[in-house]
Amino acid sequence: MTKARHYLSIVLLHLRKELHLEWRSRDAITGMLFFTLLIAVVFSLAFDPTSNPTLARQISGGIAWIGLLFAATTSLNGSWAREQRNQVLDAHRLSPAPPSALFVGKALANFLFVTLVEVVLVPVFVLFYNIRPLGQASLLWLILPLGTWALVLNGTFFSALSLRSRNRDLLLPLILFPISIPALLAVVNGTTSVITGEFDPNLWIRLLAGFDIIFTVVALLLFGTVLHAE
Amino acid sequence: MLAAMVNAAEVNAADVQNVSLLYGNFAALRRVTCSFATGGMHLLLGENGAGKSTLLRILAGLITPSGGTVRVLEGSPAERRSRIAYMSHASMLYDEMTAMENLRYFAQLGCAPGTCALCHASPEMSLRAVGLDHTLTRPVSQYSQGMRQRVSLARVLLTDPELLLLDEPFSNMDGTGARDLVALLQDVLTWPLTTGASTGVAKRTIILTTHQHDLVSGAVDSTTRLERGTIAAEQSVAA
Amino acid sequence: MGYSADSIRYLHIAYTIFITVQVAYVAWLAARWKRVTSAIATTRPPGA
Amino acid sequence: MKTLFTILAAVAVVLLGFGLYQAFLVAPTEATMGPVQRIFYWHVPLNIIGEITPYVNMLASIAYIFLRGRNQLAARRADALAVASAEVTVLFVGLGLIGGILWGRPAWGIWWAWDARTTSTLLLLLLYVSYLLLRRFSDGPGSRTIAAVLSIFAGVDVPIVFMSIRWWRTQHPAPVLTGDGEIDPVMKSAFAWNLLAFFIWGIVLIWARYATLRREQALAEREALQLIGVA
Repeated sequence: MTKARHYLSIVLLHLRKELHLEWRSRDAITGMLFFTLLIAVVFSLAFDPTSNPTLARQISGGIAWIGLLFAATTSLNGSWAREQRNQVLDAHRLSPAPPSALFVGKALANFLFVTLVEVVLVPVFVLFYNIRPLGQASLLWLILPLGTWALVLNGTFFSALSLRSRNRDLLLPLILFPISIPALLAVVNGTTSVITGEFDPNLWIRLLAGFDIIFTVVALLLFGTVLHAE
Repeated sequence: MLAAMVNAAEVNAADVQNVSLLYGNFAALRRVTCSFATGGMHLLLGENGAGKSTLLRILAGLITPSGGTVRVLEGSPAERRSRIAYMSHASMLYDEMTAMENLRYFAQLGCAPGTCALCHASPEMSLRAVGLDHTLTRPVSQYSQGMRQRVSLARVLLTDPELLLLDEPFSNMDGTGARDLVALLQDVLTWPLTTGASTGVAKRTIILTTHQHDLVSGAVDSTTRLERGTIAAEQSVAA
Repeated sequence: MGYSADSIRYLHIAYTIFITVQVAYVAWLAARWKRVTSAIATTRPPGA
Repeated sequence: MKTLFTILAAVAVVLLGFGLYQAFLVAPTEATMGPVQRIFYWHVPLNIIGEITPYVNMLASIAYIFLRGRNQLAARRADALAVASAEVTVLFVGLGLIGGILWGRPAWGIWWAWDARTTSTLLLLLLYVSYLLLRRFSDGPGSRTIAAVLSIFAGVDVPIVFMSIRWWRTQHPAPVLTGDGEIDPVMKSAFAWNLLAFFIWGIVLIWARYATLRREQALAEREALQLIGVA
């Protein structure tokens, strides 16, 4: 019991520190937000959603998530670069605190950042693409967090994995995208089904939940190995 | 009981046997064998690239050697993690936070389950010990090099370690600052141990590397010289 | 038979690729094996 | 061991030749698709073996992570096996995909249909290409461990990929690509011969690559010993 409490307190400690550092610079959130906005604008220029409302409905979910995925990849590397500057990572490796707590704290922080970006983004997409969801909009409360966690979980893990390699900015998308494709497929289809109302999103929600659970467990089990791989 | 104490006194703080470390086609350490007695200050000397920092990092458990065995405080570096502290030439601090914020964070990280109450007081104490004001509100990035070095040392002292591994603690410091720090380290050696001392005779040990060895020459108990990844000379100074 | 000429052409292309790529992989493996074997022969064994 | 390898390699080559003979001269021409259907005799075994080797890679990686602190020699063996099986996966699945593309064009008029099987196979290929890329991009002491971790993620991902792609394709109408029907028993036996041939051929390739990697590791070890002045 005290062990679980201690673990939780360490996770919160890391989370607080991440939020604190992000609050000082606000690099990640501003970067991600602007990046995704740009993607939305560029795609609406390419597809002209006003004259193709059906098409806009079908592709806006995909565009939003792909934009988020790209934006997250660019900022996730930064979240570990922070630990590498001044070799703070060594201090973490030397501390007796459980290594996976560091991972969970960071993943939770990134989850909050991406969620914040989404909160700003949803009205923007509604505006730009003239979207009125035809499906059950309340399901988005399930799809968005599940999808965000899938994205952030693997992103945080693999950016830690590629920390010590050459070309790490290139490597992260190369290993993150193939692994995350089932989650991306599920979240895009789930979102699209809510917007178009054409099919049932339940299957996709279940897939997302399964993906989240499986990969959270694997990441927790293996993070210590990654942190101490030297 | 007596026998146990005698044994404990004979055990070295760190034993390195036949340790090698390879990076690709470069050997940072070649079959290094040396030991550091428990208690006192031990100096590692050598040119740049001789392997001093690498040896310290191996003792800290940050690098697993390619071959050979390392025993620290009668265990593997990973097992003794909570009783060792390591200070590198990088500050190991978050630039965006103040000294106190950094230290509080690391103090809580170092807490064992259920003992957190003990740690909360120490950040101020260790900052004061290194001669810094704990009410400073500037982020660490705006400190001078020397000040950052002190905060870095304060971070090391936080966990009340038995074995201190210090990599160039006096670099970027002026003469008086460095001399103060040497005096502080000598003082630290006399501090009573409150944690991890199971035998009752455990003493603190400091292993450090420095270029300004004339600064510490009066204070050290032994000197080990590394040359191109091997031990060139080992001598202990009779007290 | 009324099959398109494409049908046979693509069949031949496919098997040409199958065989060429695998032969190339084997050749690459063999070259690697030879290189490492000759390199081992020129370095002294440990302890010698 | 060496003679066993030679025998196995000879058997594999003979079987491959026999399989080709079966595929081209014994099996009858398929009625609707014509001669191009004969791609099937290599295309399918390549894919089937290519879907087994990822698990060899994953098990070897788990073994590596488990062994690396305990038994250096066994750990290095596991690591070599992991790399060998990942490479053979990429080789076989890649060839299988090329075969599929060349089959699709004359049979259905399109190079690439995003149907369940091709899509999931493509993703499988991408996963193991990314594994090999990680190995190429990272060197240094931790690179093997890191690659092993990625391999476990990939291995866990493979069934999820297959499942999700199947669901994806059942929701979206896809062209019906495979017709049901009686398969000629001669075709069946020709296919079985080829499957056996590729099973053994896969073992031979992994073995050969493994042996090469072990020698390269041994060479690196000798050079290392010379560096630290033992030899």
